[in-house]
Amino acid sequence: MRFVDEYRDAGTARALASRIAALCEPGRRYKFMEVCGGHTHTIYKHGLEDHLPGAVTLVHGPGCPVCVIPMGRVDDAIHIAGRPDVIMTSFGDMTRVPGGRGSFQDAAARGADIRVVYSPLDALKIARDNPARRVVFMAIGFETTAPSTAMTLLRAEAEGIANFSVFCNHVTIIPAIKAILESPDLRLDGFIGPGHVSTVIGCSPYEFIAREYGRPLVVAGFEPLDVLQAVHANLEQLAEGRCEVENQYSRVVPWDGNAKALAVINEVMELRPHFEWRGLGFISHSALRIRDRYAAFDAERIFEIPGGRVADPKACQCGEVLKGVLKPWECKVFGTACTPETPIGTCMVSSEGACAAYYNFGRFSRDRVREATRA
Amino acid sequence: MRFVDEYRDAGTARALASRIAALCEPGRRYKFMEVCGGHTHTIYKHGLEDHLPGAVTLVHGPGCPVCVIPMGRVDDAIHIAGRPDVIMTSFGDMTRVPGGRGSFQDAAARGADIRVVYSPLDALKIARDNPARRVVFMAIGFETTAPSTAMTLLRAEAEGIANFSVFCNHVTIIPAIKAILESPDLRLDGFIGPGHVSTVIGCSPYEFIAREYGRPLVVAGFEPLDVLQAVHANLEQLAEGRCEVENQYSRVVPWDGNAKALAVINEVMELRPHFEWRGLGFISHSALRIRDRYAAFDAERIFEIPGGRVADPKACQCGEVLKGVLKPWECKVFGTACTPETPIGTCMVSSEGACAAYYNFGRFSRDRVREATRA
Amino acid sequence: MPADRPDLAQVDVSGVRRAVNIGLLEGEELAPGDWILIHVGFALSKIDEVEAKAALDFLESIGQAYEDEIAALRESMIEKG
Amino acid sequence: MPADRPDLAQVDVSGVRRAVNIGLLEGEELAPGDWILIHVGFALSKIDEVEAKAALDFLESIGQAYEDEIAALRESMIEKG
Amino acid sequence: MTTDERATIPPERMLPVLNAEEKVLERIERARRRKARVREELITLAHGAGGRATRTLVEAVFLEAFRNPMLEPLGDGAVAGELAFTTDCYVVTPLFFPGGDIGDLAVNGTVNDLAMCGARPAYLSAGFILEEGFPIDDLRRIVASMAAAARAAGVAVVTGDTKVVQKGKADGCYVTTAGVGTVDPELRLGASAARPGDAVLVSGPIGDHGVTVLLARGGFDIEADLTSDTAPLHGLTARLLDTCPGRVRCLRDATRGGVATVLNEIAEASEVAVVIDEDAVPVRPAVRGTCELLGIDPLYSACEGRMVAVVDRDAADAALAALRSHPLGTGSTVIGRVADDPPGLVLLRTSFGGTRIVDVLVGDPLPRIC
Amino acid sequence: MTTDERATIPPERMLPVLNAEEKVLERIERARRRKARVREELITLAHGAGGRATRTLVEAVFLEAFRNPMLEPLGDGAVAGELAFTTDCYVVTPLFFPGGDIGDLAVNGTVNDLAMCGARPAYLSAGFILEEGFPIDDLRRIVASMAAAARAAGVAVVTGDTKVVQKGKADGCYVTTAGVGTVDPELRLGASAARPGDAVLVSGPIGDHGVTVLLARGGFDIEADLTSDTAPLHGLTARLLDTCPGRVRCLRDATRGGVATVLNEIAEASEVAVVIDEDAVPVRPAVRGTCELLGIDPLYSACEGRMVAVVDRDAADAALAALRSHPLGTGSTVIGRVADDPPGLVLLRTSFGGTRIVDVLVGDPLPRIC
Ligand code: SF4
Ligand code: SF4
Ligand SMILES: [Mg+2]
Ligand SMILES: [Mg+2]
Ligand SMILES: [Mg+2]
Ligand SMILES: [Mg+2]
Ligand SMILES: [Mg+2]
Ligand SMILES: [Mg+2]
Ligand SMILES: [Mg+2]
Ligand SMILES: [Mg+2]
Ligand SMILES: [Mg+2]
Ligand SMILES: [Mg+2]
Repeated sequence: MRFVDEYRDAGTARALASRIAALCEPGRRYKFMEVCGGHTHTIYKHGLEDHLPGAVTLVHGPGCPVCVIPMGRVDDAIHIAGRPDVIMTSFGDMTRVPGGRGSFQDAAARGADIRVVYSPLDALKIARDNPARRVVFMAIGFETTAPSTAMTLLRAEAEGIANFSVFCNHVTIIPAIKAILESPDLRLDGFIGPGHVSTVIGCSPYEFIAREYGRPLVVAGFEPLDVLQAVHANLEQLAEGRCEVENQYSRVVPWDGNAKALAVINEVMELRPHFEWRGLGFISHSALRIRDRYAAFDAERIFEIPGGRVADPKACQCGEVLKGVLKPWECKVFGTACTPETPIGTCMVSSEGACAAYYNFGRFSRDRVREATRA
Repeated sequence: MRFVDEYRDAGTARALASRIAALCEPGRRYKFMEVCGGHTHTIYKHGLEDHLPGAVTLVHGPGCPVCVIPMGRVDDAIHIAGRPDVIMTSFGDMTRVPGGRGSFQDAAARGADIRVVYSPLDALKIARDNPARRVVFMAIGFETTAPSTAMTLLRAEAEGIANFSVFCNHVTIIPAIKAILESPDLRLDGFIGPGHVSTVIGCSPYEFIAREYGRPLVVAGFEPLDVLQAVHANLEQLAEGRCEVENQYSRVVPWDGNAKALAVINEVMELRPHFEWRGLGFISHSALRIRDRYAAFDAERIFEIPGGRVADPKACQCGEVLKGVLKPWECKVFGTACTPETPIGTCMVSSEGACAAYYNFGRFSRDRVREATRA
Repeated sequence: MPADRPDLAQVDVSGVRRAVNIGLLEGEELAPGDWILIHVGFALSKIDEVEAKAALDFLESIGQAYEDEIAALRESMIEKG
Repeated sequence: MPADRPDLAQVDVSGVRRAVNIGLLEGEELAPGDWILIHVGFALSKIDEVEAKAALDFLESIGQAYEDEIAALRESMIEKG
Repeated sequence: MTTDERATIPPERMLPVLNAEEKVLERIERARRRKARVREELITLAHGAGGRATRTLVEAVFLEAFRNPMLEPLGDGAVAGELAFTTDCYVVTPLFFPGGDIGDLAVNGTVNDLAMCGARPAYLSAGFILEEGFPIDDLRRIVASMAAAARAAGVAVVTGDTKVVQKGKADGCYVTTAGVGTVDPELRLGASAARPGDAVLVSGPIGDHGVTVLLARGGFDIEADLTSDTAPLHGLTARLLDTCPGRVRCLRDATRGGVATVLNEIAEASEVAVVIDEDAVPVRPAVRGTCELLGIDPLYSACEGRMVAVVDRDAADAALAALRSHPLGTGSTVIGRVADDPPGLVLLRTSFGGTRIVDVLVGDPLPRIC
Repeated sequence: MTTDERATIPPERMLPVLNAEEKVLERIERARRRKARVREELITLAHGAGGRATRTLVEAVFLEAFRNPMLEPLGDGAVAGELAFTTDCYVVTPLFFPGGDIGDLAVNGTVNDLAMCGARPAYLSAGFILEEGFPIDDLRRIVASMAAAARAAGVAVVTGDTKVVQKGKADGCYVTTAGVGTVDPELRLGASAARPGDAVLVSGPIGDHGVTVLLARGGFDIEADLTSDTAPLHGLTARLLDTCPGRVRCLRDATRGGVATVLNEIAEASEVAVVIDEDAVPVRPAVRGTCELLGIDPLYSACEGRMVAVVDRDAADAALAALRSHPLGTGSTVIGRVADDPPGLVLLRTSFGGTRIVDVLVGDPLPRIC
C-alpha cells in the first residue's frame, strides 16, 4: 500500500537506528515526548523501541482525545443517551471509556441506544433515517476532528435536519502542551509533534516551544519510519545545538495548515473559558463549544445535563501518565486492577492511550522476548 | 367443578335424549336454531348431536361476535394498529380473523404491536403501564360484552388515562334474530336463546318472536345438558301447542336482565343508524358506537380510519351459514380452500364459529365413528 | 382485595384465582361462597342457588326415572331371557 | 459520485472504496490518482507528491548508505576471517 | 365410560346420514393429505405453535431441503445404529416460572427427546444466545439449573457456545441444547408404528407446564396453584422398555401442542384412528379451571414431564404397572386405544357421552411455552 | 524475515532494563493467571466478542457449573472415545453477505469444529429461532444454503427444531447447529499439545469473513472487493492428518476473535510462547486496506474457512505441502513457531523489525460476525 509499506521498511529502520545510536552522546539520556496518541499507538504496534538505543526514552503525551475526556462528560453523555428518544453516536473508541457510573457499553446493556460511527457524517445519516428520534453525536478529538464535526453540523443546518445535535468535547492541543511544559517534574529534550493536528493548525503554533522553552519539535507522520525519523531529527538538532520547529511530515502537513478547516471550526465553535482534562484538571481556553448561533444543534443546550464534576478514582494516575511523568507500568494499578478489560483510567481504553498501548503491545520483558524471538 | 360437572353427566344426557326422542312426532323433522356461537361450540365440543335423534337438526345462528365482523372493520383496526405509537389489544379470537389485507396475526408479522387480552381491563392496564403509547381496545361482542367495555371506558375516564381508547364493534342481538326471521329461505321450529346476552337484556326482548312469529324460544346455559334441556323444552312446547319464551338458564339469567349493565351501556354507547354484518349486509340499529360525550375515548374519532367497505370473498357463503340456511359443510369451499388454517370466512376462525366448530370437532362420518368408538 | 377498590372481588375456582370487577352487580349482596358468572373479567350475574337447585333436581329426576326404566327393562329382559 | 454533491469524492485504496467529503480541501485541485489524507470521512489534506518523493529519497539514501556500510563491514570481516 | 353406553337412540329413529355430507368429508380428507405447502409470505407465531402451521413449515421447507432417511420420520430425535441425536431450542417466557426455569427445561426437554427414541442420554451440548443487558446473576441461576438437571439425569454438558446479540434482538436468554445417546439398534419405535388395538397411555396429569407458564406471564392476572411438570423421563422409558420388550410401539413427550398434537402425529403417521376417553384423561383441577376460564383445551397444553406411550394391547396392564411403579409415572392411565378407521383422526368420547374430533392445533391459542 | 536481523544496536549501547519494570510485569502475569471472575452485573456485547470477556464468562459461569473432563479443554468440540460432538450458535448480521449466508456458515462452522477435533463429520442438527415477520423466502434461501453446504461437506441434517418469537425479540433468524462425527480415539489434538519448536501454520489469507460481514452491514459506507471465506475444512484436516500421522499437535479454525485469539488459546493452554512473523501472515490487500481505514487488526478478524495448525517442526514442510495440495489450502504458510518462554504470550515480529505482544482481544472492535 502506498504511503504505508515504504514507511515500514525494516532495512531503512535499521539504517536510521544506527544513525540514531551514533547521534547519542555516550552516557547521556534523552527523553522525547510524542504528544499524540496516534504516535504512541505506532510506537507499540510496530515495536519501534526495539530500534532505539537504551539512552533514548519516548515519553507519552496528552494527545489521546479519548484519554483526556473527564468522567463527568462521559456521565453527561450517558445521561442524554438514556432518553428513549435519543440515539447516541460516537467513535468506537468511546465504547469502553469509564465514567462515574460505567461506560457507553454498560449504558447500552441497560438499554440506551448507542451506535458506533466511522464519521460524524454517518451520525447525520442516522438522523436523516430516523426522523422520529433525536440523534446526538458525541464529538471528541483535537483540531484534527473538530473541522469534520463543524462541517457535519453545517450540513445538518443546510439540510434542515433538526433532530441532529452535537455533544461537543473537542479540545485544543497547544494549551495541553503548555501545561506539560509548565509541569515542574518533567525534563524533556524535545517533542515529536502531532501530524494530523498540524494538518489543520500548521507548524507555526509550535514556535513558542522552541522560542520560549528551548526545545526542538519535529512534526511527524504516523508510520513507524516517520516517528523514527522524528527522533533522528530531534537528536540532530540537539547535536547541532539547534532548536527549531521542523516538519518531517511535509508530504501531508503544509506549514500553514488548512485555512478552510480553521475557518469552519471558527464559524461553528468558540473557545470555552476552561475545560476539565482527565488527570490534568481544568485548563483555560483548552476546549471548544458550539457558538450561540448554532445553539439549535448543541446537545449541551437541547438536553438537560447534570454537568457535574466527577473526581477521578483514587488509584488512578492517568494525570501523571498523560503528562509523561510516569511510564504506564509505573502506575500502581497498571495491569493488575487496571487492565483493558477493567480500565480504571481512560489511558487504558483507547489503543492510542499510553497504558493500553503498552499493555496490549509492549508489556513484556525485553530479555525474554529477545530470547524467544531469536530465529 | 360446580355448575360444570353436573351439567355434563352422560347418564342424565341419555335420559334426556330418550325423552327428546319420545317427543318427536314420527316422520316429522325439527329444526331449532341456537342463536349463540357459545352454544354451537358446546354442541360440537361435547358431541351433543350424538344424543339427538336424526329428526332433530340444530341450525347455527348469527351469534358469534367474531363471525359477524365485516372485513372493512378488521382492515380499519389493522390500519390503526399499524401506527408505531399504537398498541392494539383484543381478545385472542380476533387474532386470525381475515380482513381484506390479512389478519391481526399477519399485521403483527409486519410489525404491528398487537396484544391478546382476557379482559378490557387488561387493555386499560397496558395503557396505564405504557403512558408513551396509545392503547386501543378492539371491542367486539354482543350485549354480553358491551357493559364490560363501557365500564372500562368509564374507569379510564375516572382515572384520567388519556392514552386509552375503544374501537367499538359491539353489536346487538335482536336485529340479527329479526333478520333471520325475515329470511325467506329458512324454516325454523324454535330457538335456543343466548344465555349470556340474556343475563344483560333479560328474556322479555324475545317475546315478539313467540308473539309475532309463533316460534318458541328457550334461553339456555352453556353446558351441554343446558342445551339438551332447551331442545327438550322446545319440543315440549311444540308437542303441547305452546309458543313461549322460556328460561332454562334461570340460575343465571334474571327475567329482567341486569339493569346496571344496560344503564352502563346506555351511558357510554348509542345505537348506530346501521352497521354492516359479515355475510348479512347492513342491518339498521344493529350495533353500538361511543357517544359524543366520550369522543376522547373513541378510536374511530381519534384516528383516521379508511372506513371502507370490503366485499366478502366471492367463494364465501358465511352469510348463508350465519342465517342457518346452509350447514357449514354445504359451503362450496368448506374444508378444502377454507380451513381453520386458511380461513376464507370468519365462521372458520373463532371456535364459536359454526364452520370452525364443525371442522374442528364434528367433521367425520358418523358411521365410521360409531364403528371406531365401539368399546 | 385492596380496600380502595370495592368494585373488585377475588374469585377462586378449583385453586384458580383472579380479581373480578363486580361493578355490574349493583344492588346484589355478595358474600364469600357465592357463585358468580364471569365474562371477560366482569361479574355479570350472581348465581341463584334456589333456581339452580330446582333445575338440577329436575334433571336428576329425569335421570332417576330413566335409570328406573332401564333397570325395569333389564329385569324384564332377564325375566324373558 | 452524484453530480449534485461536489463535496464528495470516491476514494479507492487496495480495492477498498468509500465516499469522502472533500469540503475541507477548498482551493485544492483534485484529480483522479491524487492521494489524500482521510480522517473520519473527511479529506484533511492532499498529499504533496514532490515532498513525498524528497522525503522518501532521503530515507532511501540512508538505507542505501547503511547497506553499503554493512556490505563493507561484511567484506572486511570476510577478509579478516 | 368403559362400555359402549353412548348410543341411546333406537336405530329406527336415526335418519340416514346424508350422502352429500359423506362426499364432502371424503373430499376434505383428500385435501388434508395433499403435500404440505406454505402459503404465507411471512413467519407468524402460528409457525412456532407446534400445530398445523409448524408441521407445514417443517415439511415444506426443512424436510424438503434436508430430506434423508434419518430426518424423514420427524421424530423426537434421529436414530442411526446405536446413536440417537436430537436438538431443541428453548425460548420460554418468562425465563423463571413455578417449578422450573429455561435451564432445567433445556436439559430435560432434550433428555426426553432422546428417551422417546428409546435411548439412554449421554451427552448434551448447550448454545446460549444472550441479549445485551441480561443480568449475569440470572444467567448463573439458569446455568445452575441446567447443571442440577444434568446431574439428576446422569448426563454431562460437554460442549457449548455463547453469542451475545444487541439489546432488543432477543428476550434475555435463548438456549439450544442438542443431545446424543445410545440406543438398542433393534428397537423400532416411532409415530408410524401404532397398530389397531394398541393401548394408548399417558404418564400423568396433562397440561401443567403450559398453563403454569401461561399464567406466569402475568398478562391474564390469574393465579393458580400450579407448577411445571418439567422432569427427565429416560428412567421411566427405560423401565417401560425393560418391562415390555418388543411391545412398545411409540413414545412421545407431549410438549408444544400437548397430548392432542402427539396423538394426531401418531394417527397420521400410522394411518390409524386414535380413540380416547375424556373421562380417562388425567387433568388437575387447577389446569381444568384455568382452561375453562380462558377457553383453552388442556389436551393442547404443553407438558414437559409427561409422555404418551402406545403399547401392544396385551402389554397394556404390564405397561401401566411399570409406569406407575416409577416416581414420575404414578399418575399414569390408559386413555384410549388405536382403531383402524378413520385413518389419521383422533376421536374423543366425551364425558357427556358424545364423540368429537381432536384435531391438530391451528394458530396459537397458548402463546409459546417451551 | 527468516533470520534474526532485528537487533542492530550494539549491546554496549543498550542500557539495562529496569528491574522495577520486570517486577511489575511478573506481578501482572500472576494477576492474569488468577481464576476467571466475572465482575460485570449485565451481559455486554464484549461477552460475545470472543475475547477476554467471553473467555472469562465461559470459565467462570459455564465451566464452573458444568465441569467435566470432556468440557474442560474448552476445545472446538468434545471428544469421547470415537465420538466428537460440538455446537455453535449463529447470529450473524446481515443474514446474507458476499460469499455466503447464515445457512452455509451454520453448516461449515460446525463441520469445521468437528474437523478441528480431527473428526469425520457425520450428522448435524439444526435449531431455528425465527422472528415473527421473517420472510419465508429468506428462510427458504437459508435452508437451501444449508442443504447445499451439507451436501458439499458430506453430512446430513438429521434432526431439528423451530421456534418463533415475537417481532422484536430476535433479528430475523438465529441458527444453532450441533454436529457429531467419528474420530480416531488415538488422536491427541488440543490447544494444550503445542511444544517448543513446533511450527505454526495458517491455511490461507486471514480475516476475509470478518471484514466482509463488517462492511456488509453498511454502517461504514465502505465497499471492498471481498467475499467471506466460509468453507468446510474437514477435507483439509483429513489430508493433513493422513500426511503427518502423529505429528499434528493442534488444529483450530480461526473464527470469532481471529488468528490472534486462537494463538493465545494455544499459548495459554500449552504454557508456551507463540512467535509469529508479521511478514509471513497472509492478508489480502482489501482486508488490510479496510483494517487500516477502520483501525482494526486483521489478526483479530474472523475467518470461517481458515485454520491454524501446530505441527512438529520436522513435519512442517510435509504439512505445508499437504495443505497446499488441497484446494482450500493453496494459500497456506508457516507463520511462526512455538517457543518455551514467556509462557502464555503470543509475540509478533513486525515487518518494521520490532516485536510486540498479540494479546487476547478485549471488547468488541468488530461487531459480531459469526
Ligand atoms: S494504569 Fe489505569 S489508572 Fe493507571 S495511569 Fe494507566 S489508565 Fe490510568
Ligand atoms: S366454509 Fe369458510 S367461507 Fe364457507 S361459510 Fe364457512 S367460513 Fe364462510
Ligand atoms: Mg419431543
Ligand atoms: Mg428435539
Ligand atoms: Mg422469552
Ligand atoms: Mg422436544
Ligand atoms: Mg463456538
Ligand atoms: Mg472453532
Ligand atoms: Mg463449537
Ligand atoms: Mg442478526
Ligand atoms: Mg465454531
Ligand atoms: Mg423440537
